[in-house]
Amino acid sequence: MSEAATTLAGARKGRPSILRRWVGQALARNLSCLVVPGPEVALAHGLDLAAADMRIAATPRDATVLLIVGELSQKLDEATAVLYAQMPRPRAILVLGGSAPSSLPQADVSADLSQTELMEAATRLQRLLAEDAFAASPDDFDSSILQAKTEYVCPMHPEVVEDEPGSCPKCGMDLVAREAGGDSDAGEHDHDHDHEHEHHGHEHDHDHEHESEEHDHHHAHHNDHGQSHEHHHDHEHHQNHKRAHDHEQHQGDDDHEHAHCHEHEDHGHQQSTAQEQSGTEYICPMHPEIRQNEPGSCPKCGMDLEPHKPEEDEGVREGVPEHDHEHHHDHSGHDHDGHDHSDHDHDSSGFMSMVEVTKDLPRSADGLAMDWLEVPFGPCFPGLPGGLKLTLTLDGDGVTEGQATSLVAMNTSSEEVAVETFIERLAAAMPLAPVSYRLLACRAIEQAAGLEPDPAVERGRAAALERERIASHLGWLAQLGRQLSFVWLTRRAAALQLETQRADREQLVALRPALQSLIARLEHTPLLKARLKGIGALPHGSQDLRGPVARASGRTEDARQADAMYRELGFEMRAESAGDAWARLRQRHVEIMTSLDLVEVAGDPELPKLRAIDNPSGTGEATVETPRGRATLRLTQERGQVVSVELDSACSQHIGLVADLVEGQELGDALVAVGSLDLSPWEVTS
Amino acid sequence: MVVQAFFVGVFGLAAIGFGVAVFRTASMVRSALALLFSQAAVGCMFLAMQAEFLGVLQIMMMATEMSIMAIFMVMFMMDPGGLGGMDMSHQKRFSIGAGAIAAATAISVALFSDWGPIVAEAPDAAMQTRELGFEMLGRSMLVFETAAITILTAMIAATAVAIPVRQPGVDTGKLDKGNGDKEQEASK
Amino acid sequence: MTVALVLLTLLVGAWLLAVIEAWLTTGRLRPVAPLLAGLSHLGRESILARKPDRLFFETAPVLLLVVAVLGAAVLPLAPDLVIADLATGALFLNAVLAYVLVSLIMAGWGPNGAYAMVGGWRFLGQLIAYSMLIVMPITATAMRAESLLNSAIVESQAGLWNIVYQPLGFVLFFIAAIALAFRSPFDLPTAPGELAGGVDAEYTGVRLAVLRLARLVMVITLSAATTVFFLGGWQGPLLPPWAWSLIKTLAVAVSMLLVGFYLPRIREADLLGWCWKLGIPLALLNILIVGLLILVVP
Amino acid sequence: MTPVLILALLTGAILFGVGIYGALSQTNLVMIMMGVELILAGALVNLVAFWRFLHPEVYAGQMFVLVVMTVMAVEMAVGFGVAIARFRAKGSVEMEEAGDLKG
Repeated sequence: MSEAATTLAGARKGRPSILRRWVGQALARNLSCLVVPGPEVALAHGLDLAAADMRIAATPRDATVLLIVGELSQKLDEATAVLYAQMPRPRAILVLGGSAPSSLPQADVSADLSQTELMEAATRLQRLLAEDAFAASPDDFDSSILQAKTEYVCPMHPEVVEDEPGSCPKCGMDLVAREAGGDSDAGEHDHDHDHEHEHHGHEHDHDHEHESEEHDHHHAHHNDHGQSHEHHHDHEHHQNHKRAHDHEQHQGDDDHEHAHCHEHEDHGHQQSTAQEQSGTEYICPMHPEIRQNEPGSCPKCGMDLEPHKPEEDEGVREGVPEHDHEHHHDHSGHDHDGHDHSDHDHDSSGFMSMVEVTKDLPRSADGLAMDWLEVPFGPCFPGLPGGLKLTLTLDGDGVTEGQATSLVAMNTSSEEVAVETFIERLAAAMPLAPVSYRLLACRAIEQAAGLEPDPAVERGRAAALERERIASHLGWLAQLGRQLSFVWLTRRAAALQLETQRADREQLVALRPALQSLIARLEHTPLLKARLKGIGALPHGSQDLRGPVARASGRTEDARQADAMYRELGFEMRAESAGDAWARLRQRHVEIMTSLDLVEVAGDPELPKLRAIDNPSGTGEATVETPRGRATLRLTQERGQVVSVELDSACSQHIGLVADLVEGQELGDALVAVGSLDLSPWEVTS
Repeated sequence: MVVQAFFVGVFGLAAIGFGVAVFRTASMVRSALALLFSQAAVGCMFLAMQAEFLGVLQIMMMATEMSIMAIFMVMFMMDPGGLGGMDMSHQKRFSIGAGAIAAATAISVALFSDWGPIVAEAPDAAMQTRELGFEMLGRSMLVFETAAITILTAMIAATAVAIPVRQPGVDTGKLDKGNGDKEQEASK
Repeated sequence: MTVALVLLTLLVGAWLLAVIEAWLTTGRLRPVAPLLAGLSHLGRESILARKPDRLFFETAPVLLLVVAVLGAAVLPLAPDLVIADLATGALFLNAVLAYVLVSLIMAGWGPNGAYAMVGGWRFLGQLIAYSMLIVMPITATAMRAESLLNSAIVESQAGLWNIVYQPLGFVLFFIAAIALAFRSPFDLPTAPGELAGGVDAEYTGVRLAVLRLARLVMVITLSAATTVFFLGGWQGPLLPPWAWSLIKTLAVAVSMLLVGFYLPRIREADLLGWCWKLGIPLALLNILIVGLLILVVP
Repeated sequence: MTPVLILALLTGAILFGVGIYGALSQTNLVMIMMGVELILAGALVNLVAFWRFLHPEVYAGQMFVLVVMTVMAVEMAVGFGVAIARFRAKGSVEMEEAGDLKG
């Protein structure tokens, strides 16, 4: 059902000419794809992009084709629109097995999810690019998601924010337009993509954004780390804390600030009120550290001290607020107010104290206060599973804190569906482990119906599950290769994964030497051990670890141990003990071989199918050791309809570990640590 | 001679231009790189004055040195991007005066001194490199060794000063090694 | 004429390298692939990042290309096939290569993006790791030749190539050269899996094409340098000198690619630690051994 | 009297003046170091010019240049060492705030 549009929505403006025709042909023969949600999903669907002559691009900037695999969740759909906007024209959209995302233009080519369809679609796409890469008047892509809200602020009074142009009620100045970058709605979209700069035609003058960001984070974070103040600062600066908090409060009025500020605003407020009671004080205009309760002259320069009411002190002296309201994100695109404000500040003090700007900053691992930068990684980041969005606060190359969220989390609050549909839906919702969840659903439904397990069926199912485990671990290896630019590993593991997915027992047994040599080679690859050893060790006493992650830290956590069928097959659990990324790699190696042994004993894999049920009502619970760990499904069905579902999966537990794993690590190590968990954002339940 | 005068003049102007740009731009990275290009232009002046070894050495050393300068600028400035448009200077009038007087004095010395006879021909580059080597490891051995020891001491001292008292830092060590790095190059 | 020949060599080398690189990653040997890739870059929009430092953003790729070409200018491909055989040629190469860092800092700061900026500054740390391992082995080869002339260094290897005379130096230089060209496993500033392209991340269209070309030419220049300093340059039996230079250069370039193909990216902390704790002592040892050999063996 | 020598000396003098201005007018320690680097660059230009045009046969002149380059490197190392230590202790490398250095 491969179908192609007649013109290319993402054509580049330009009258067709011979030269442009050549370029189009070059583009067609050099398809670089940005895969959404990610290359690992395409692989799990059995798609071999290399065979279709497509290259996987690391960034949207380098991609010609936006390749969408399967249905996208609402959030991922919006993130994809931003990615699409970042791709340089000419660009094309190829949708495989799903409806075209609503926020994008219509797909240029769409096809089913299969290798043959992919090949055919690629050919169509090539023809389309070769002929229509340039158009005299291409469509604009201007999705509502990309629309930054424009708002109007007073250059002097940051708290004055209006939706319409006009003049400031306080000072009467004309309001200046700016993008509502930090606005909660727009801000969220902006964070959803992995580049800060979507391109929709804004070219502003200059280079100053880094700086802004830094100041933002100074303020966004200093309360989190408030306890460190005493360590690093003399008490003579004590009163100054209050000022910074004042800014924060002040900033709170302004709706352009960071979520972090909101969280900690109250805290800051309390501290400041405690200190505000001191009343009027006298400070030296040149030496901000000189403060007295009574008038006099400065002991350092002899100037007369000026009266100074803390309530009125909006931190003007420090010259800080202008930075605060002016940037926040890369998106608040204007610097005018910043300049205006700083002029204003210079008039009053002439000097901006670095001590005051830096004193409340949290310190890096080496004790220096550094620029903090909140950077989104994902949801389509080359080194992370697609659909997983990691927000890291970077301090140079180090991560100070981070958190992971899934944009493709499964929603279990379902309406009533027929049992058959439910099984299909659950399997489709978990593209990285469809067989495991199909099996889980079948078992739960059968149990609800009161069916006893049938050893013959269970054998085939166990073989299918183990085959999927091998494929899934190989997919993880390919992902590791992508993360570490280990091209050989990516190619080899991906090729083996594709072979494993559809293999029967004979073929799997035939793959044994190939798998063994892959594993032996990996364990002796120079640099790999150094790269993984000691990385991603979990804090002691981490609760609820499952699957390979648990077993790699020496826990005997495996649902297969309790399974009579596995006992019959001679299953024996083996575990590593170090609990770091290297142990996880070795654990997965061990499991690949164990699973291969199990398939060899169990026979041909059979896709789990629901057995005939005579009693279609009741409550059932089943547990399956999925490739990523134990998953438990509890469901209630009435007359062949599933009415309520409760899913407890490994990834829902593991995603919570990310914050601990990344904190204080170098960026590369943090990403390796997150990768070593083998998170599948699809299996996170919301 | 005319060609030489032309190149010395052009690179001299470039050195001065970039040198002034250092203090006129608000962006710290631009400032550090302007200094780099100023120093590189000085290196090119050396080349124009047929001091090939020194010129190449200057060009090489300054690249690393000023890049490290750039990262320190970004680290230690409140406003590395220059967004705030803040003025990071003081006693401006006095400084301009001092600079002008210093330059004027030096210029008048340059113009009104009798520099004696000018040597038209310089030894060729290969000869120079060779002779400099003999100078360095012969007559000026002591100077050379003293410079090396000074650098080593400075490296150790700077690192010792920079290392935090409580927990040894990762970044700090890295950056100080950077300085050491250049110094070893210099000592060669 | 010489200039044209050297440029042609660089371009042909870059093209061959791109073909082999594409072969390794996709498994297809397609000689036209790099040309198609180049053409398609030219046809695509060249997007300017938002609020860039435009001067740096535009200059960086060009500077990288200029650096790579200037480096090649002092390397003799045959006895008389060299653009400028400077009396301080070996030092000049070092000087030019130091500007790779400048280019990357510009490329990192220019586009005003977090990934690019982290990538650019990362390379500063990387330089601090590798730079001594570029300088010190070259010093040892110059010691043997008793000259900084690159052609003299080649001629000094007439009896015995430096790869045999000072194998330690060769290994260190080879590794440092990969790090200098920031190719896998030292691709920290670009790191697709960690920084989504890092300094590359914001470049598109023509600018990206220049950047990619510069990176390929850089590999060729460094391979040619390895050839000159350690593999006896143009020397070899039967074939004409330029052919030997070309063969050796390409062989070194391909082995640089292969190293990256079979290795995962190194950790920056490990790189710094190993270079300073292991590499530099070894490089000093190499200089010592070479010094002793020169004194002992006439 | 050769114009090239004078040209070089003039350049050196102006670089020196710009450096003095920078070192005196800047408030940030790192910027002050930049000024000092420019002063030293001016000195270097003079040294090379003297060597080249007055005594090209005396290599101690070149040696002198090397020593000044060493001084530049030492200045950088010590300067950054002090900057880090100061930033760690006080949170600032602004000279306006280095009041504790006053007598």
